[in-house]
Amino acid sequence: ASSVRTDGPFGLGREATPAEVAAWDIDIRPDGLGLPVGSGTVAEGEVLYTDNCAVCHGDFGEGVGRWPVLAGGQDSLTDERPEKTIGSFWPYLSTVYDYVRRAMPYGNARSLSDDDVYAITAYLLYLNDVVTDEEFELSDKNFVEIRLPNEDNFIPDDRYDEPHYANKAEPCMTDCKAGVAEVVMRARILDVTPGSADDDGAGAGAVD
Amino acid sequence: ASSVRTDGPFGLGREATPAEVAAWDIDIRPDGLGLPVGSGTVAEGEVLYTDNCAVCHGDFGEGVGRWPVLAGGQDSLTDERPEKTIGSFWPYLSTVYDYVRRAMPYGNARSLSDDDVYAITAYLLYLNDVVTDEEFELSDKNFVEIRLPNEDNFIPDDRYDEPHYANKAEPCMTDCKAGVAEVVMRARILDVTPGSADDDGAGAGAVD
Amino acid sequence: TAAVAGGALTGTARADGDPLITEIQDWNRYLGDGVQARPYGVPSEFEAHVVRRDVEWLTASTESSVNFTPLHELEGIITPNGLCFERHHGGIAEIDPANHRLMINGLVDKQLVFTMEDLKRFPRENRVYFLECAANSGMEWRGAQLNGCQYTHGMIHCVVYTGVPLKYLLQEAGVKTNGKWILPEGADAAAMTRSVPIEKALDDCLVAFKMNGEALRPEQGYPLRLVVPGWEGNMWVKWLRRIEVGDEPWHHREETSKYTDLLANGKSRRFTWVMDVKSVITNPSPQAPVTHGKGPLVISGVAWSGNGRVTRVDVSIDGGRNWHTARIDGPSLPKAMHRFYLDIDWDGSDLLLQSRAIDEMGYVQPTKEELRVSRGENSIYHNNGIQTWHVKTDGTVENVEIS
Amino acid sequence: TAAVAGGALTGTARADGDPLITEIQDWNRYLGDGVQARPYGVPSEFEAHVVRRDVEWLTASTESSVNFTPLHELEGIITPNGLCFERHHGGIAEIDPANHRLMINGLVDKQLVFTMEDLKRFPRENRVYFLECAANSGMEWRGAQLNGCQYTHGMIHCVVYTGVPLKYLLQEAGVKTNGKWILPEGADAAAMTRSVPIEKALDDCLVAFKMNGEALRPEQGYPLRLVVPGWEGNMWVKWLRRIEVGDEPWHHREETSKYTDLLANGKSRRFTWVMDVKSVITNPSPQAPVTHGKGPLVISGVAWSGNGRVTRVDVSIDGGRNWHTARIDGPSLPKAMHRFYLDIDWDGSDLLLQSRAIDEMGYVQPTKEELRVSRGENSIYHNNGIQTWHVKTDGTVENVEIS
Ligand code: HEC
Ligand code: HEC
Ligand SMILES: [Ca+2]
Ligand SMILES: [Ca+2]
Ligand SMILES: [Ca+2]
Ligand SMILES: [Ca+2]
Ligand SMILES: [Ca+2]
Ligand SMILES: [Ca+2]
Ligand SMILES: [Co+2]
Ligand SMILES: [Co+2]
Repeated sequence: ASSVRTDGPFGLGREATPAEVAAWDIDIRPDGLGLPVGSGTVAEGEVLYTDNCAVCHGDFGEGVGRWPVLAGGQDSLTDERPEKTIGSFWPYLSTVYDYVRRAMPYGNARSLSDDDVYAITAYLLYLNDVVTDEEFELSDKNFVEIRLPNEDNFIPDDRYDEPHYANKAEPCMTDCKAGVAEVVMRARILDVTPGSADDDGAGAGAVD
Repeated sequence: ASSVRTDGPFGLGREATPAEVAAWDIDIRPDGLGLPVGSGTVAEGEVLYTDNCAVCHGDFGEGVGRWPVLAGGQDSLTDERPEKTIGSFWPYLSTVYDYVRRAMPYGNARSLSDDDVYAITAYLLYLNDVVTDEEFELSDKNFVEIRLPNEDNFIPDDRYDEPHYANKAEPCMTDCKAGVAEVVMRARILDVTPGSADDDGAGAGAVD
Repeated sequence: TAAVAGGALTGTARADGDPLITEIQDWNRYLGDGVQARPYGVPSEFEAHVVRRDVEWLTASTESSVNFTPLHELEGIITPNGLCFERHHGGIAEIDPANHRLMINGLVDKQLVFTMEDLKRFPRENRVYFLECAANSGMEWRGAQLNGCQYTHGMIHCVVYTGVPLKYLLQEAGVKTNGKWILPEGADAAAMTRSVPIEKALDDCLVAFKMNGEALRPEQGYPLRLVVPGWEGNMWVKWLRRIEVGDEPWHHREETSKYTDLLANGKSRRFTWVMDVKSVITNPSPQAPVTHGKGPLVISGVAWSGNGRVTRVDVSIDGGRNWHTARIDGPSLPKAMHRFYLDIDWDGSDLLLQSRAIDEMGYVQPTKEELRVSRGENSIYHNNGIQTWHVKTDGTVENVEIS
Repeated sequence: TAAVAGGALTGTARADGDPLITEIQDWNRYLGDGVQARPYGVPSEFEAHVVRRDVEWLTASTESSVNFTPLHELEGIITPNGLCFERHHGGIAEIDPANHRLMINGLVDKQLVFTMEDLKRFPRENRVYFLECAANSGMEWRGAQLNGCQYTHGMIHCVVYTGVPLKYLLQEAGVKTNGKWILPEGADAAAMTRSVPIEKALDDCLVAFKMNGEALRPEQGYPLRLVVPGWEGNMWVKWLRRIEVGDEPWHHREETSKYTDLLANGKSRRFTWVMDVKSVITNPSPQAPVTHGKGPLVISGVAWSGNGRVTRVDVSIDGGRNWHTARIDGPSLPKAMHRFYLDIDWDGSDLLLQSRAIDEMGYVQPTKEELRVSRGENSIYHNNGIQTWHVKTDGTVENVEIS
């Protein structure tokens, strides 16, 4: 007879076939897990990049208009306007391969072959001065040997060591600050509502 | 200086003018409170009713199609299909005046004069055999003298005296009824979903 | 790389795999609509069947009519605004809030007029409440009639209201000592009125301007509605324009001709305000059959009581012979919907599903038979009897009554 | 009897009275639309300004962009589905649920594929959670920039989710002992991925198919999204098609190039998942000025914390010199929005409004200055600093920073 269930397992779903797992399991990790067999050179990558990527990201990865910048920005991370690129900021090369393969070219994702992605990744290393030889060939064999310059500058989340969090003090309720509060800065963009007077002024900063 | 509020009064809103209160204060009660000065006869009401009401409610208040029935149904309240009309069911005449004035004729509410409503109310009394004289005139003077037949049959809400509520017993959890449950009745309307096979069959009962 | 219809393969794989997985789908390759394609969003085109529905033969005109919430398509305790059932008596009043006024008159020290802006300056509250039409399930008094919980139980919704406690407005006007009743009135073509005792008005009633965070919907009384927690939906006057304070009730049309409960002996109960403890299984139900065969089956439903919280819901799968206490999931708030679940292993044989709610006052949802014995079959209103669904071996479900 | 525009008379009466009251209005006389005019309802035409809005110069294309929830128009703690902010990386994937699959692969005993129907057979839960983009308020790190809480704080929404606890699905596949991380992946053109530690996956994550009672909206991941309570919105993968179990994190693009917090010293924090305690006053605010002059004024706002419940919100009207504990109204649920109010009597002089939330872990919302001292101005993410609005004597409101 039918009975009331208490807990799993439920015997629901079906086993995935190897072909199915292979079709979707496209992710790559810094240790190389997930890398497909294949290879591509800087020179091959330059052709592919020029055809598929430069229209948005610029011939040298400098970014066209507001499209993302992919190269440059070295030593800018402490500047007032840091430029965070593969060369200046990204910790791992695997992220480049993984992301280009899953999401680029924007609007025609999954259209590149594995070898194409190796070649383009090699070219992005070249644009970022991580490799300098146009004959350099990137492959699943040498991939994990390549290190990006900023890898060591990532640290764990230590927000709760910040003084305002660490002491968990009861906050002040009265006469918390001497003197009357004065306005020292006003909104730069007065009205971003579409159609309003000054919504065309572009502000600073990106969404992420 | 601005201060935190604890409670009212708030000094919000403004006083209503006498003309404003008069414009909206159109409700009538069984004790006659709210009745406007005025009058109308059964004969006057017949003309007005025929012109403004009969198209939906029928020449004799019998209701056209699914539009509401306004007269008849006396002594039907214990029948399988009771007919609840002004004459058979409504407790107070004031409800007729109030409702017709505020909501009828359907689609052109508030179009009748106070005298019109007296006349139509008189005619509805006539259609329901509460008055029998075509010369009868209803007015704010004699209004509260008229009683409807079913007034005494309304009782206070005593739902919680019903046995299933009154004893608040812990309900049975196991073997609550002898024998296996058998289906004794199935939905009369199999599918009311618009467009489905048998949604055109009309069922019994009204929405309220 | 085109999308492949997956119907035939659902749940099973070919030797090489489901093409929906092994082939790259369009939505995985090409960009979809960007932000602002719909500044105010709408449901997916694949949800077009999830709508309010009416029953044409019930009423003479759509302007005084009702449609029903698709309970079998919903989850949790909040009804989306677009799916809250509608009940009008003169159609939907479309009112510019700038042109709306609320008057308080009658037995008060000072008769007042408020604009919408005035009202938004009073302290406000947010509360989750169900609103059930007293006629919900009314067509089932004489026996099983409509095949679907949308139709048998769909004159209910449950949303978060934001509004001003009515007591603040009454305090502002100053209720005289002989003020014992109020008469809220609508601005629509029906100028809806109901008598409400002053105790309720000063207790938990709200004058609400928002539902589920945004402005009331036009069909729910925009810009202002009275909220009368736990009581008949008809009393929650929409397009609220006036509140009169009086010493006696008004006995208006909606509390005499309608919303009175005719008993078998010809007497009628009046002022039957509270919506009693009630529940219904929403899935499976006639519009939501079991399509997956035997094995794990989620039985889901809703329960509510005008008396406060629902403290327990029991579910039976054998037509009330044996009961299992269901899991109440999510917030349990007074006079709000409650969601309950019973997870079962279905062996594929016939089920006779019932649910039975118990509220914090200790009232137990009665059977339909108990109600008929006490009230006869002409009550129209307040049918909170236990509903039975017959789940057949093929998974289809029917509205039945049982021995 | 035609409707009379009420603008000039609002709040005052002529000797004989406001014609909106003394003259019968169309909506009080003629029938409005009947039921089923809109089987799925929409807001009033008078609410057309209540929409999500974007900021065009922010992004190169609308398909990888964001728009913002109009917080200043909303109340309570639930965001209506049509107004939940959107953030896409490859546009909105439009997926027929019949064609959707969820795969679990990697370090599990059995790699599995589920249909939507399979998922709806697991026990399900309903939970209210806020979802905040880690970049919310990100444009304000260097100082006041955008005039409106829709833009400064509108990358947040809070809805009720219905879904299957992720732990049931992982149990079904059987996580191997070295399975320490999961990688949820979307089916959209961005094939979004994030690494989530297994502890969180087995704690309170849901695989959700409904929001606010109805199916997920397409722009929110219909038919399936991951719910990661209290953590960065980017991790709540939409159009969820796959979950891989692994022994190490993946360090994918959205957790390296993006969603890492660059400090003043050039180091970057990674895996900064929790959305910290935060609040903002939604009314008055630059898009919602005070139009009624001095006297009673409702100050309203929202507060939330990824660490659990908000236990207290303080409000200052003098730029943080003195604080008043606000009234938290409505349900207080962990990792959900909270609504707070301070009712004041405004004397018509300048106000410098601030709100400060405290969560159940005892964390106090920091000032912007405290954050800048600790992190510099390049963090982009996790700006939960105290917001200041300057209410001027004419009732207009500006986004400011103060001494
Ligand atoms: C039509 C415009 C367009 C084209 C063509 C294009 N991209 Fe992109 N690219 C984008 C956009 C937009 C983003 C950001 C997407 C997002 O944030 O969701 C992006 C992001 C990237 C990023 C990540 C940048 C960062 O800092 O995180 C890389 C790497 C990249 N693209 C490489 C490529 C490569 C390689 C190609 C060609 C094979 C390519 N793109 C073609 C528009 C384009
Ligand atoms: C176009 C159709 C139509 C016309 C014309 C019309 N009515 Fe009605 N009447 C209705 C409808 C529909 C209702 C029920 C409305 C509701 O339930 O909200 C109703 C209800 C009533 C009721 C209450 C019935 C009950 O049992 O509760 C009375 C009394 C009534 N009408 C009187 C009149 C009078 C008097 C007139 C003319 C002055 C009139 N009606 C004209 C359609 C009409
Ligand atoms: Ca993998
Ligand atoms: Ca090669
Ligand atoms: Ca402009
Ligand atoms: Ca009166
Ligand atoms: Ca006369
Ligand atoms: Ca049909
Ligand atoms: Co009743
Ligand atoms: Co972060």
